[in-house]
Formats: sequence, structure tokens, C-alpha cells
Amino acid sequence: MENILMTVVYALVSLFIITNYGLLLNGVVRKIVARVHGRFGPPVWQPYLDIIATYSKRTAVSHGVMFLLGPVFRLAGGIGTYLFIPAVFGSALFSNFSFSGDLLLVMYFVFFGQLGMALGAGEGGHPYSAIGVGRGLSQMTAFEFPFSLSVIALAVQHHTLSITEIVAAQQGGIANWTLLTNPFAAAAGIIALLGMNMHSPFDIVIAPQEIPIGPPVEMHSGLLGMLQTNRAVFTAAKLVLFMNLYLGGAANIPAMIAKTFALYMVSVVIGVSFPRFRTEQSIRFFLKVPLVLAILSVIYVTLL
Amino acid sequence: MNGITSAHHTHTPQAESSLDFDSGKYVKIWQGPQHPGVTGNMSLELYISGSEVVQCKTHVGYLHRGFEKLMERRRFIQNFPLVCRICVPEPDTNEFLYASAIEELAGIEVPERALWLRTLNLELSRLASFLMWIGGQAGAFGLGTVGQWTMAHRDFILDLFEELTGGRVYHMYMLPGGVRADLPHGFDKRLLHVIADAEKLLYEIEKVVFHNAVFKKRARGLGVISQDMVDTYGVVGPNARAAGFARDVRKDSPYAKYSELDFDIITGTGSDAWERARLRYLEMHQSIALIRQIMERMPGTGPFYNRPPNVLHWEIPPGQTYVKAESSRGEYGYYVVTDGSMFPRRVCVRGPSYAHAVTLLEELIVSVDIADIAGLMVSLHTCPPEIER
Amino acid sequence: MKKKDRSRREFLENAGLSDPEKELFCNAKPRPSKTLGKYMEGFLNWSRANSLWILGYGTGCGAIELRPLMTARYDMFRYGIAPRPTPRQSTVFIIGGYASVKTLKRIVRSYEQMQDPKFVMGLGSCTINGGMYWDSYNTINRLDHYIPVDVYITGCMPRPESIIAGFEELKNRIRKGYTQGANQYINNFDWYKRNQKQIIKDWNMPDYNW
Amino acid sequence: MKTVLKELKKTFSIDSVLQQKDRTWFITVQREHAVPLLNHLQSIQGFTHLSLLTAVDRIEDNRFELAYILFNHYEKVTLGVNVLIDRDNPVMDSVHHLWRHAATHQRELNEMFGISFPQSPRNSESFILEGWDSMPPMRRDFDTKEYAEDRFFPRPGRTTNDPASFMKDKLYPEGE
Repeated sequence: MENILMTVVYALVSLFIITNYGLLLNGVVRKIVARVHGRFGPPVWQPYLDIIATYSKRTAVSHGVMFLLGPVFRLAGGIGTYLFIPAVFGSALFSNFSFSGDLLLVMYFVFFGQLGMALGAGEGGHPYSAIGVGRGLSQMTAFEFPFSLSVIALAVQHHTLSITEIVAAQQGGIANWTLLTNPFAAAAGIIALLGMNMHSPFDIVIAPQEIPIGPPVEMHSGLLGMLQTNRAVFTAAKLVLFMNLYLGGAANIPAMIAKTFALYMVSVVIGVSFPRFRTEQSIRFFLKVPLVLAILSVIYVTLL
Repeated sequence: MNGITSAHHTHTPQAESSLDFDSGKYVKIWQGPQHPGVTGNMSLELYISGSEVVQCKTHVGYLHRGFEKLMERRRFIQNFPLVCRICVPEPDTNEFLYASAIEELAGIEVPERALWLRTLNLELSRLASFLMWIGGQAGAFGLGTVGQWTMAHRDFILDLFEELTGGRVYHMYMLPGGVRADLPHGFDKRLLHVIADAEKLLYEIEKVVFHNAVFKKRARGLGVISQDMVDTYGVVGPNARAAGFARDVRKDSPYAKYSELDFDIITGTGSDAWERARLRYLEMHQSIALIRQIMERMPGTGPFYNRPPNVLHWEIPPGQTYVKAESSRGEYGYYVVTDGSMFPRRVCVRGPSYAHAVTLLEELIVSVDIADIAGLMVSLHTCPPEIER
Repeated sequence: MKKKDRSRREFLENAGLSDPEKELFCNAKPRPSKTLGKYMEGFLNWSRANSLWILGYGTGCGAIELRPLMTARYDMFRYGIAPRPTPRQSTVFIIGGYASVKTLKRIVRSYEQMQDPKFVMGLGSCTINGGMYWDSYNTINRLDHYIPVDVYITGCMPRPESIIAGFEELKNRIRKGYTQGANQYINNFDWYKRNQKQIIKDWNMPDYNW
Repeated sequence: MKTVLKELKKTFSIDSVLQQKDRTWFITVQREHAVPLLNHLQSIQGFTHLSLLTAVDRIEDNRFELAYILFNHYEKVTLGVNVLIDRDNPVMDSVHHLWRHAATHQRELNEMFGISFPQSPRNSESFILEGWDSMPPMRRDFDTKEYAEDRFFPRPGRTTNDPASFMKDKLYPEGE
């Protein structure tokens, strides 16, 4: 009994820590992007201020229950994703509920949030939200193919679907990481992560010049605040998940930060240096090289 | 399919009748005026099926200030603060045209050096406008980085303007009979320095934008202006040159000192967004070269201002004229009519966007993906204030 | 809201709309919003002052100086100011210079769709007294007759530095607690509406755009 | 250009010819000859580019003066065709079949001067103004100052200097 209580307390603590980490990560990334632009950029703690200011805005309009539930689902998706991943391998504080949920559950949570958001945004009634939802879901289906296939490759390779065991199988030096033991799967998964992170050229959902700004166009005050919180949690959760899957997890906090940051930098650097795909271009992109890589990874592990 | 308008159906008039907008197959979306992807303050009334535009009506007039009416009740000299505000990104063309029209009608001589200074100003403003434009073009496709760089460099050019004319955006530099001020001391060194930096930036931009696969994917085949559209739609400037017509007011009817500068007209083939972007990029290099030429060939000293007669009761004999110059968007024209009184009888401004942003855009936008509308508008380089004045 | 509130609610007649349209739009009359306790509101004001989101709507030629402001030369992100493309999420509405009658209609619409608390900055002399278009038949003279204005920035055009100074002024006002522009609008609702309808002839939108 | 004008004089009645400057000419033709003349100029004489179509309000002799500014890209000649039409019943034939963007100019003329072009598409739609209920603003007898002052709540305290006296003090203190 205490065991489960302690786990809950631990999970809440690690959730709190990971939220702050996500916020600071966003702040740092804004700084880095600003430097590429030749600017100083906002202070690192700007995301905190933005969230407080957003929550502090009053709201006078509503578009119905589903509209209110959309961001809730999104945030639930983000938190759920995180809660079933061991953030730090072997640490009781950061292992969350990873023993009780396997990779499939996490994958479900990754996409649960977007589906919930789609429902909520559709309720908003703004044409741009509808268009944005359509774009987002179609792109999501596109990058789900390589991602799922590379996950299947991992499962076949390590004979398990539990993330903890996948991480455990990668311990003992960089040579055991999936990045090296199964490079195809890693490549496919990380390219899928680019799409998941929604930086350029895959930021077709919130394309400010095209459909400002997609699904959250009607969201304001608390709802937008929830979305911002989710952006912090979900980004960190996704990075932790991919770190666990491909970069051999992390034995301690600094290792986790280093690896997730490096992983995120891929998206950011590509994001600042590329324009945006059109929807069908992005779908075609995901269904070409990454899909081939993913299939190769499955073949590779089966031949292994 | 998406994003590609082919020449054959763009030339036929829009088939409003064949489309039944009550059938529920089409969604009506107002893009703008409050929309980051619309250039300036105008709006598009779009009928889309899926994400593809089937019909568009442009709505302008959000920036209408009634310049032409206001000019009729201000004296000739009082109009100079007004004219430069007609086109915000590139005011010098307006100043030059109004001044030269007045000089022509009143028969005022302009000293040699003033003409050189005017040419310098015009070319600088062209370069500044182009820099702003390429940032917008890249930003419309989602590459905000280039915009950040170019706007900063445009600002250095604005600093030069401020040093030369005292105004950052609006200069009011050219008056009938010359220009207001001579070059400050050491201006040429600073100018050449800024130009060199801009040139360096352009080479970086070429790497980032024109060697970029995604940009190429987006811009190729977007908004093709076929050869036979150019005359019937009044397409001018880079949009026409990209279609293969060697038309440039600086060559066709030379003004200021352009007849003494050597440059040749850059043309492209098959005017789509990529070709236009490429062409404007080359024209930026060209105007940098022109500015260098001007600085070389400009006479060192000399008078730069012939004082006009007493501008208080300055009556210009009746007459009419049409003067034009090549702005960054194409032929910019002023039609000025005087009736011998102290006020102009009629001043009509012909902005190049007048044809580009209304008739041409309504044709090109058909069957374009809604994602490409911003890119299409920017690639036509539309500027609303000069449409409605 | 509570039951008794709903019983006391007043409704707008939305005279400009046709009957089928009347069902589409909410016709409730807006009501002033209440502020929280002193310290809580102070804390929120501090955060509001440090994260200002501009509505991305270049209503006039003043917008030309917003782009240098947003970009590398005068980097306004340093001060926590960022552009935002939708009215629902933005805090500051910058009226860039003169507002023609056609634009004023959109300005009113966007302003009413912004969520409380919201602030308005009038850019350039044209918003103060018409500037050099004071005798034009299509541009308004005084912006504060149509929407409440927090800060005016003079000049034509105002330099980016002066816009930044204007933002500092706005921040000071917010920290001091002058955040009730929306309530001022709602309390003098009829006066503002009368002024707006006097010059916007074809009023084909609801009286208050929720 | 002179040969072109000679040819034109054969078929159309040209009232006046004015060479404004080198390579810029203005001719005045009768209203009924205007559109055929423009058609001829575009298709045969190579004046393929319509720069501008605008009007001048000649209120003193109760006429509107339309000005079609054409440009010949081969001869590099600018030609302005002026047409005087009656101010009381301002109707003109459309040229949008020759130049598509002429329709836009004609919309603007219809709105700003009240000159109607019946065949021109969307001619009666409002182009720039919205909900305009007064006389067309670009007519000479429309006083924009008065209109603005009784509608737009002018801010008190604006002092208007008489430009003559004010600039006399500033610019020409010695007096000329």
C-alpha cells in the first residue's frame, strides 16, 4: 500500500520536475532560435511569465463542453505519456508507473492528446481550426507508419514491449544503444520525431502565415494555458521516450538532460533552416524514406 | 494539382456561373484583413473546396486616405509630405515622380548633381524594398530566419536615409528644383560599407533560400503568369520580366540619370513564384552594382537645388503630363493635371500593384492550395496602399 | 454564471442583422469583469506586464515599423513582447496609424473579440487628431471616440525606439493597475456604439462581437 | 509617331494633338470614337499596355475628361487619349475586353466619380469605400474638409495656419 502511495508521490514530484524542465527547455530553445536570427531573444524564464499571463486572462466566450475538454484531453495525453515512461533508469523517483504500462500504452497516449484536441478544436467553429485539424491528423497518420514500424522492430529485437526492459537491454556502453544496434529503426524513429515535434518543415498544423494558428485559434486564457503547459510536458515526455528507445535511456539526471537536449536540437536546427512543407508534401515525405528505413529495420532485426 | 495554376484556364474569365455556392460543396473563408499571411491590410474572399481555392474576390480600400482628393486642396509644395506616404515601403519613387511632374509642367531646371542624388535615392529605396520583400517571401513559406536578417539589413539602409534626408521611413527629400540636402561628410564610405554587407547577406540568402529543396518545392509552378497574360492584365516590372519580356522603365523611358548608367534588363522564363524570386534576387545584385556605379560617376560637387519661384502663390500653367518610374514592383506612374491655379487640378497615381493585386491575383489564385496563398501574394509583391491611395 | 445573473441579463437588439443571422450571433450585453484581491491582482498584473502579446493586424502604415521592431535590429522579444495572430489570445492591439472607416469596422470587431484585459496603443499622430489626414473624408480623427486607448505614441511614423518607450509606458500603467480598458468600454458601451455607428454606415455585424 | 497620328486622322476624328514631351503625346477624341480608337491602337499600332485609366472633373464646362494612358513597348511611346463625356449623364463604354485590369479602373471611377461603365463586370460593386452614402468623393463639388469635420469628431485645439502667411514668415521673411 505504501509502495503505491510512494509511487504516486514520486510520480507527482517527477512530473513537477519534468514540467519545469520542459518550460526551461522551451525558453532555451527560444534563445537559441533568436541567436540564429541574430537577436538576443526573450529571457529563459519567459515561458513561465507567458503561462501565468495566459492563465490570468479572463474569458467571456465558450463554445460548449467539448471545446473546454479539448485542451484537457491534450494535457492528459501529455501527462499520461510521461507517467508511463521511466525518465531515469533505475531511479525510484523517476521510474513513474513504467512497470504498469508498456510501449503500446505510451504510443496510445502520444496520439490520444492530438485526437482529443482535434475534437475540441472542431467545436471551436473557426474554419482555420477545422483545416488545421485535418492537416494535423493526416500528418499524424503519415508519421505513425515509420514510428510504429520502428517500435515493432525494437520489440522484436528486445523481445519485449516494456520500456524499462528495452532500456535495460541497452545498458552497458554506447555500443548497446539501439542507435547502433539497429540504426534503421533509430533513423526512422527520429525522423518521425521531427514530425511529432512540429517544427519546420513539419509545422503545418500551426502555420501562422497560412491558417493562423490552426486548431488553437479559438483557445484563450485557461485553455491556452493548458496547451502551453502541455507543450512543456509533452515535449519533454516525447524526448524522454525517444531517449529511452534509441539512446539507451539515462542513468542519472544530467545524462537525461544531455541526451534529450541533443535529441531536441535536431528538430530545432532543422526547424530554423527550412521552410514549411505543404500538407501533401509532408505526407509524401514520411511515406518515402522513413517508411523504407522502418521496413528495413524490421527486416534487419528479423534477419538478426 | 495543388499550387499549380496552368496558363490555359487562367486566361478564361472566372466561371462564377458554373459554381453553385449554396450547394454546400464550398466553404467561404475571409482571409484577412486581420491575417498574418496577407500582405498589408487587404482581404481575400475565398471560396474553397477542400483546401483548394475555386474562386477569389480581393477586397481593398482598408488603407484609403483619399490622397488624390487631399492633394487637390493643398498647394503644390504642401503635397510633398503627402505623396511619400502613398507607398510605405518605397516612398522615394512617389517623391521623385511628383517632383518631376511639377518640374515638367512648371518648366524648372534640375541641376546635374541633384539628378544623381535622386538616382541614388531611388536605387537605394529599390534595394531596401527588395530586401524587405525577400524576407516576406521566405516568411510566407515558413522560413522566418531570412526575414529577420533582411529586415535588419534594410534598417541599415534606413539609417543611411536618415543621415541623408533626416527621415527614416518618409524622406520628403526631393523638391521641385532639386533635392533638399547634399551628401553628408563621409557618407559614401558608410554607404559602400552597408552595400558590401548587404551583398554578403545576399550570398548567404542564396544558400539558405535558393539552394533549399523545400523552398524550391513550394515555389515551383506557383502562380504561373503566361506570356499572353502580361499585356492584357497590365503586368509590369519583375512579374513581367520573369515571363520573358525585357521591359524596364529605366531603359524604356529613361529618367533621372539612368541613361548614363550601364546595366541590362534581367529576364526569366515562365513567370512562376520561383522564377520571380530568382529574378528579384538578381535585381538586388544589379541595384547594388548600380549604386556603386552612381557613387563612382557622380560629380564631386555642384549645386543641388534650384530654388523655385515663391511657393506661396506659385501658379503652374495649365497642362497635363504622365511621368513614370521603375519601382521595385514595376511601373509607377503619376498623371498630373494643372489648371493654372495654385492647386493641382488632379493627381492620379498608378501603382503597379493596382493590376497585380486585384485582377491578376483573382485569376492566379484559382486552384491554388490555401497554404500557398501567402506565398503567391508576396511573389506578386502586392502593396495595398498604392492600390487605393 | 448564476441563475439570478441570467435573469438580470440585458440583451442587444442587433438591428444590423437579418433574422436568420440573429440566431447565429450571441446577443447578450457584455458586463464589466471584476478584479481579484489587491495582492493577487498585483501579481497577475506583473506577469501581464512582462508578457504582452500583440495582435498581428497591421491596420495602417505604422505596421511598417513593427517589422523592424520584431526583427533583429530592435528585438522586442527581449521585453516579453511577441506577435500573436488571433484576437482571442492577444493582449495589445496596436492601431498602426490612421484608421479608415472600412478598417475601423474591423478594428471594432477584433477589439471586441479580444479577451479581457486588453490594451490599445494608438500609433502615430493620425490616431490622435487625424494627423495630416485631418480633413480626409475616409479616415477617423480621434481613435478614443471608438475604442478606449491606453497609450498614444506621437510621430509620423513613430520610430521603433519610441514604440518601445510606449511599451514601457504601457507596462508601467499595467503594473500600476490600469488594466480596466475593457470595463471602460463596457460601462460607456452606448456612447462608443453611438460614435461607431455614426460613421460606420452599413452596420451588418452584431452590436457586440463575442 | 507622326505617321501613326496621320493614319489615325484618316479613320478617326481627332480633335487635338499635343506633344507634351519627347515620346509623350496626348490626343483628344470624340466619345463615340474612343473605344474603336483604343482597339485600333492596341491591336494594330502596338499600344499594348494600358498604364492608367482615370478621369478629371472639368466642372467649369460640365464635363468629365477621361484619360487612357497607353504605352507602346516597341516604339517606347506614351500616348494619352482624352475623352470628354457629359457630366450630367456620365456613361462610358467599357474597355475591359481589351485590358482585363481596366475593369478595376472602371469600378474605381464608378465609385469615385460616378461614371458608370454598363458592360464592365462588377462595375456597381463598391471597390474602395464601404457604405458610402454621400456624393462620389472625387467630384470637385464634394468638400472633404466639411465632410470630415462634421463626422469624425475633430479634436479641439487644432490651429490651422493660413499657408500663405505662415510660409511667408518661415521661408520668405524678406518678402517677394
